[in-house]
Amino acid sequence: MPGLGTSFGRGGATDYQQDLMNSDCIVIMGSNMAENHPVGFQWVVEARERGAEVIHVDPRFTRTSALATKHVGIRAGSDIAFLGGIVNYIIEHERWFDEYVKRYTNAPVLIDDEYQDTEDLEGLFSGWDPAKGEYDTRSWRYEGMELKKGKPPKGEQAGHGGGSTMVRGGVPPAEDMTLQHPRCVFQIVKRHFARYTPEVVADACGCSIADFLYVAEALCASAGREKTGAFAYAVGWTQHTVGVQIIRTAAIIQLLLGNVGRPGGGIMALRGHASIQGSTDIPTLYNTLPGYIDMPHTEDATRLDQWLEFHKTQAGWWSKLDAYVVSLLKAWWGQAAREENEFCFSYLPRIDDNNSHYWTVQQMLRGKVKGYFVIGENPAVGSANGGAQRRGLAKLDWLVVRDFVEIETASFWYDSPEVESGELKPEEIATEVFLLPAATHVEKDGSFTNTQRLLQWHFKAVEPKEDCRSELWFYYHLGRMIRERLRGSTRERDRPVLDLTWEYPTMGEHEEPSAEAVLAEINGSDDKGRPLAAYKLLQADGSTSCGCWIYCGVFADRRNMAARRKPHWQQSYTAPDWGWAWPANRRLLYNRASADPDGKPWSERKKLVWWDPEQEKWTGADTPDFDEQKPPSYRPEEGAEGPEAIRGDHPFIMQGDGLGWLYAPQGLEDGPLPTHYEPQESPFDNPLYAQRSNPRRETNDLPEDPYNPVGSDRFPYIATTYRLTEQHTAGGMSRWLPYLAELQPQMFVEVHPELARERGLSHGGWATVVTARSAIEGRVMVTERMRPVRVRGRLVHQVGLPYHWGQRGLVTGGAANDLLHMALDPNVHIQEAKAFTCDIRAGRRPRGRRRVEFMAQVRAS
Amino acid sequence: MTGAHDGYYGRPIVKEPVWRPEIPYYLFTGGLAGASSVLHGAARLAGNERLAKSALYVGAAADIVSPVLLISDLGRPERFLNMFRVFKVTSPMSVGSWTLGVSGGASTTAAVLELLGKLPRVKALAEIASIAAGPPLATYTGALLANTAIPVWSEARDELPWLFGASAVASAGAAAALVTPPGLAGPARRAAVGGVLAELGLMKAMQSRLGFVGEVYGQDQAGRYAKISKACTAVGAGLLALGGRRSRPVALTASAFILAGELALRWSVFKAGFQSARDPRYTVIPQKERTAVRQRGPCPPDAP
Amino acid sequence: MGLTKLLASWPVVRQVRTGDLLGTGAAARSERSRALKPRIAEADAVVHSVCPYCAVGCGQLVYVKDGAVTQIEGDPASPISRGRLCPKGSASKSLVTSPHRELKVKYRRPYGTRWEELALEEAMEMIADRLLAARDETWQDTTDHGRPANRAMGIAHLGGATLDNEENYLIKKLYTALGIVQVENQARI
Amino acid sequence: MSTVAPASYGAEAKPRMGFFTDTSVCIGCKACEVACKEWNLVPADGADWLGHSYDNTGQLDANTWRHVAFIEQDKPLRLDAGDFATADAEPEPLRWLMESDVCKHCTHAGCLDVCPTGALFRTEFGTVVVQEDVCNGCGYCVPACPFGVLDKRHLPRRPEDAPLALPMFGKKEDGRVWKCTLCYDRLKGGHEPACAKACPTDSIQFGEIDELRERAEQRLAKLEAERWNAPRLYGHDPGDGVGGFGAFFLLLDEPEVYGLPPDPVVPTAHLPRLWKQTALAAGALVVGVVAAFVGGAE
Repeated sequence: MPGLGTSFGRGGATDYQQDLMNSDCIVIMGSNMAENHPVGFQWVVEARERGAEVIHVDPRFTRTSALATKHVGIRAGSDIAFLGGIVNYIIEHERWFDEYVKRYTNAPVLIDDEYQDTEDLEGLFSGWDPAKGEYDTRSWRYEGMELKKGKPPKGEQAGHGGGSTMVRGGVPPAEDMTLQHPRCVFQIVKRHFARYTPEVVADACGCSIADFLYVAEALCASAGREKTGAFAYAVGWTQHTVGVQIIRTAAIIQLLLGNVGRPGGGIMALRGHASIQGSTDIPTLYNTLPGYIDMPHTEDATRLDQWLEFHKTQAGWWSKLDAYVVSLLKAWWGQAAREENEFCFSYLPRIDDNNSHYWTVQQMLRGKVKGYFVIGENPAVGSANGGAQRRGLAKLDWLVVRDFVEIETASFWYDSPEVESGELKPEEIATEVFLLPAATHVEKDGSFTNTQRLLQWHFKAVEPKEDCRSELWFYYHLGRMIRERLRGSTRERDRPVLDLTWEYPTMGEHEEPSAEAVLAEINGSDDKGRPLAAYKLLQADGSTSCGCWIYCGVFADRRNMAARRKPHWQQSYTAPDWGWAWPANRRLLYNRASADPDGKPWSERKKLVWWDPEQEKWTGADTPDFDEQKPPSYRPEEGAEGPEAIRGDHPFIMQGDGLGWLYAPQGLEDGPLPTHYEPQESPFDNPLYAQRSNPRRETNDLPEDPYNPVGSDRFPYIATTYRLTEQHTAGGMSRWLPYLAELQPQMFVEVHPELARERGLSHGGWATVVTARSAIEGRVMVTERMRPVRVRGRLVHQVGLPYHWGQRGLVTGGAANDLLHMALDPNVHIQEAKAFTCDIRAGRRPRGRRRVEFMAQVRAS
Repeated sequence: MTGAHDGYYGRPIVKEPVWRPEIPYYLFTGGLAGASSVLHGAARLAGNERLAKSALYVGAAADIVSPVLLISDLGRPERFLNMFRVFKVTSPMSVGSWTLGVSGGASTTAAVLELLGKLPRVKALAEIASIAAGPPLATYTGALLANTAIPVWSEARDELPWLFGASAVASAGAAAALVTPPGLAGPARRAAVGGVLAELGLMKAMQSRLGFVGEVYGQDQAGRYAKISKACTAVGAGLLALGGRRSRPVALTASAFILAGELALRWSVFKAGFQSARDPRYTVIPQKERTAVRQRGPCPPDAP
Repeated sequence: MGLTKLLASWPVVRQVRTGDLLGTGAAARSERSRALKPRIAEADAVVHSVCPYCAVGCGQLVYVKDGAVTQIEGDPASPISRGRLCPKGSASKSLVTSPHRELKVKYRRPYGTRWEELALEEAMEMIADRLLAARDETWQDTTDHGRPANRAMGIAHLGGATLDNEENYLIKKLYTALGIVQVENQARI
Repeated sequence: MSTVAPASYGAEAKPRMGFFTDTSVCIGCKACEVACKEWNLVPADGADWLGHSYDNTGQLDANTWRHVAFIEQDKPLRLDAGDFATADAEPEPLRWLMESDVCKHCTHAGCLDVCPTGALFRTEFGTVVVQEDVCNGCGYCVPACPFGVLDKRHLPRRPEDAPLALPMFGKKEDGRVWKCTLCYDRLKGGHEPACAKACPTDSIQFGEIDELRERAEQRLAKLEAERWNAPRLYGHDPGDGVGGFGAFFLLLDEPEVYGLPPDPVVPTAHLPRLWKQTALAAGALVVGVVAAFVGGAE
């Protein structure tokens, strides 16, 4: 996640769940942890029982709020205003951790004098190109930082500390350790957030000034040498047109308070799926290769050396990009990948700026997509604007769905709402549909990477029944069959397929490929085929291969480290011998920062990793996230390169300067600093700037995806979507299970008693929720837990929409995602599901043709 | 948010019984059987053979119907023998089952031998057994209902056995009067009328002592059955007292009224239990009062 | 069974003999209850697993008897979950043994109005053919601006967040070699 | 009246085991409900949306042996506004109580006392269990429970226990009574009950009753020191009307708010008196009938 990556150097959660127990103050925001991560939440409860402050900042009073020591209700979509206010509070009241900020962050760094802030440009940064609708980010650079020609890297890799920072010798060219220079990062940050006063925060977020001050003070009081505070977030932060920048704001707070890299500190990213972290590490994402390496862009250099020269950093671990890329190419094309053919670099296809999920849906609607594979997903009810999704599916030539049950994505052609209303007719839908039954986690070997970057192996317990197969089986055999078909082809485009290393041992009657063999390839090996123990051993000369450099070491000594199961009572509380965490089995990232610049623990209470002068190495309860032999006093020589260029007191070793970035000179599309912008759909103008919403947000002009007008009295309420403990995302793994289905058996809509009165809704009755996209129905849950907020002097109600249901399963109901639009965050192309506008009316939704007419009226009026 | 004593969304705290119509009918037939045995015994002693015979046959008939009703109410009828798996003094139903077993076996044997006129010794023994089992059989059902957590039943623990006993006598008397020539049915008539009078008094006493908890006897089905019961028994008893000796038809009508009234009484008490369980206030309020009293001073007499 | 034995097994008799006069204890206990064992004690194998729902990563123990899953519960040894599971994790056995699971390939032909049966092998062949056809049909050697593209834009993929790393690895590897770039998953959603 | 761990087990007797359910850490996730059903193969209970906050199960019954209650209240969770509030600040008057209810496994158990078949029995662990191979569905235990825990299962019989019923009484439904067994089979195997094992925040604690009681006292003291709003223990007192629960609770409001009886008393507490009345009534009946013969046959 670039919000974390640009700030610290890696996109993963900086922390591990158990460590929350060591925190003095936990702020859960953009997450409903008790409901969506109940077992992880035990560590929050542990902390509370040890006297920690547990604060839940959320538009709703949830089961998390019920357990917290403090709940603050804010307007959905006002997170940056709230967090920005805390940044301002910290600086205003001089509460930052001075030594940490001066030595471990880029606060002292001077920024180029071309840079102009939102303060100067009414909500825009310098470099905005209205014609292109994007920023030229060059003016955001460090002073004296030389620029490379061409397109600066974007997205994931840039968001993971890589990219074009040319900080020579690991030291920014110009710094002011007194933090007084008007162009130093600290002063820029101070000016940028100066207008986020408690009054402005209260007015923008709809919370009381007292509640805001409570949170700010709690965080400030839980910082310094003796104490730490932590943030925990989930998709309540990411699913906004400013999602990445919300996380950036929290990163700035944590850097100012000195909470990163220390026990009980950091930012805990809570992922919602068993391997969602893994599926970005080893990406099923268009814009990255394994290990957050950028996919080559059509406008990138075509030669490997040029491409590398542009993408690698001069200092820090991204300077070894050549070794990572070459080793990956060797893993994929083996013998065919040779020095003379640039290790088959040209085999890699090239991407555009955006080939993401929602872009693909638009291509589908335009009839440009022939075939679609949907594997363990249910976009028909799980993605934003379900109607557009289903219409897109109806324009495919063929669709392959692999799942446990017949989900809505497989059945759209005969039982979608569009078929019910007559807008789509089965006999007119050309899409050929294959529904293939999948194997469950107990019917196959493999590893999940959990929310704390921990790989855990699960073993096959039983054989899958009948036609049920693992994805490993499906893709291995699909690849095998395709290679057979292409055998003997001389076409250029087929070389990558034919040269691909695709020999995996298979076993059993189904010829299931060995997952462990795949893990070994991911881990990588030397030219003798011996597994590598660590990514620092990777070479750029083709003598090593590695399928995912950050996972290198998971199969050290031919041992499946992810399968380690040493009981926690037989090891230290960091539990290093349970599973394996990337990178290098580190549990708490940037843990060099748990010691002061001289390498001594900041305090006995918060010690984790420290420099041992006797042994002359870093030691402690966790694997040091630092060169073990590099003393705190180390200073790079003139012209030093790579890791050697990082100073002994710069803890963020993935960054080109080894520093935590309060200010991100590059890597982000929409600004070096977070700025409060209104959601795409909001009842209000921006309380802070003339610029209303994120200028860089991604919108589209599809007729299937209209937006509610800003401040429209036809859509006077704010809506937000969410999950419940008893169900799972779009329901494919819960709506068909009687024991779960009965616990939350129906779609319901949560409203405050006043809103119920306003709209004549009765508890237990029916309501129809309306946006320009769709209208869905649900039972009415009237509750004090949905508090209206007073924003800019106006009381506005918020409507709560769980999104688990659809047309199928043991329990059915309106699909909340049908209401969403597809305006996206520019850095990660994620939809804005957490803040949009709607109307709500008493009664059930119109059916059949009447639904079509109803929607026509809604859009016309 | 719900009111102070509505408990949890107004949901019941104690469960309604799962018993079906067989049970109120059994409460009636069981009482009839028990009291008839006693009537039969007394008639024998008094030398009123005709009355004794009728009472014996009535009792035996009721003794045969009763277990059939009970078994048919079981969730697992095929397991009815498990009733004799253990003997539990803490369970009125266990005690009752054994009693019914003895009484049923004895009275039917006696009745059959009476009909056949064979084995006088065995018959005498059987008669003694059934007569002995009669009184508990007629009253234990009151204990059975009172020994539950259902407020309107358990709070009436001092009245229910008496009420059911009186009702049993009234039923037995009326039934005997039905099948005995008026000239020989004097004791039966007196038993019936006496039973009715006692029962009406007990019912009044019970309701006034139950107070708030007893209000269910004035509501819904329990209330309707209570009214029917009062009317029928009063009319029946009146007729029987005034004209039962002179005219057979009057005796028949009167007895029928009384039997109907007794049946209605059992239904009223039965339904009252359901209504009492349904509304959490009947469970909560008395318990709150009890705790209040306890906080003020010494435990009330019948608290544990 | 002799009469005395039969009599001795009669709880009423046991009540007297064991002194459990109230008949609420040992005397009332049936033979089944006496011999009762937890079914996990009968398992042929206990397999280490990980919960497939959210990303907390709770450890699971999967109990197998005669090739079927008989119980799934938390693994006390896990430092993250300490043997605990949420309702979804606790329902994992139902997920695996559910009668609602699809066990056979379902096929819907273009403009079809019903599902049809299809052999898995045949489905695989058909999918491979269609993939290659669509790839050729929508192949781009270069972009409209003449930049190298080396890709097929007519095929897209969604999914991966509940899959194993090894599976995602093969997915990314195969698609990339085929020039398919529209590969996305839940992380985007 | 029954007592726990009867001597009848001799050497087989174990320390009394039970639950302490601490609602102050309950997150209302319902893992207990699901884990219980998965282990005990309890059938699903029907998917009705009740609108009782997040409670869609409603109550303990034959097919729900753990039930999580949800109560939304306009009262503060704690009596002060928190460590970082200004002096004059008031605590937020909104709290969401959650409580996982279960069979209380009473010391003096009404269900156990009244069961005529011995299907209900006191195990060697001091718990109260219905034996599915003995219960004949007489239903007496249902109204005999002061907590409304026991209930008859009206779902169809499973094929494996098809009726060998007398023809005239053939039944389609299961017809037996079911409730929490405190995972009797797991206890026999040395395992913790399924609900307690699953509970993510350890709101459901399993152990030896005496030890749990101590833990509960300490817990209550801590919450009182932290100025929680109205915490109290429920069912931990051996002096109460059922002799104390084998599964007791820490609540944050009056018991009835959670649908629990404020002062439960085992029905059989009154049995001696009740039997006396019954005997007297029986005697009076005899006297009355005999008296009816005074004055001859007419």
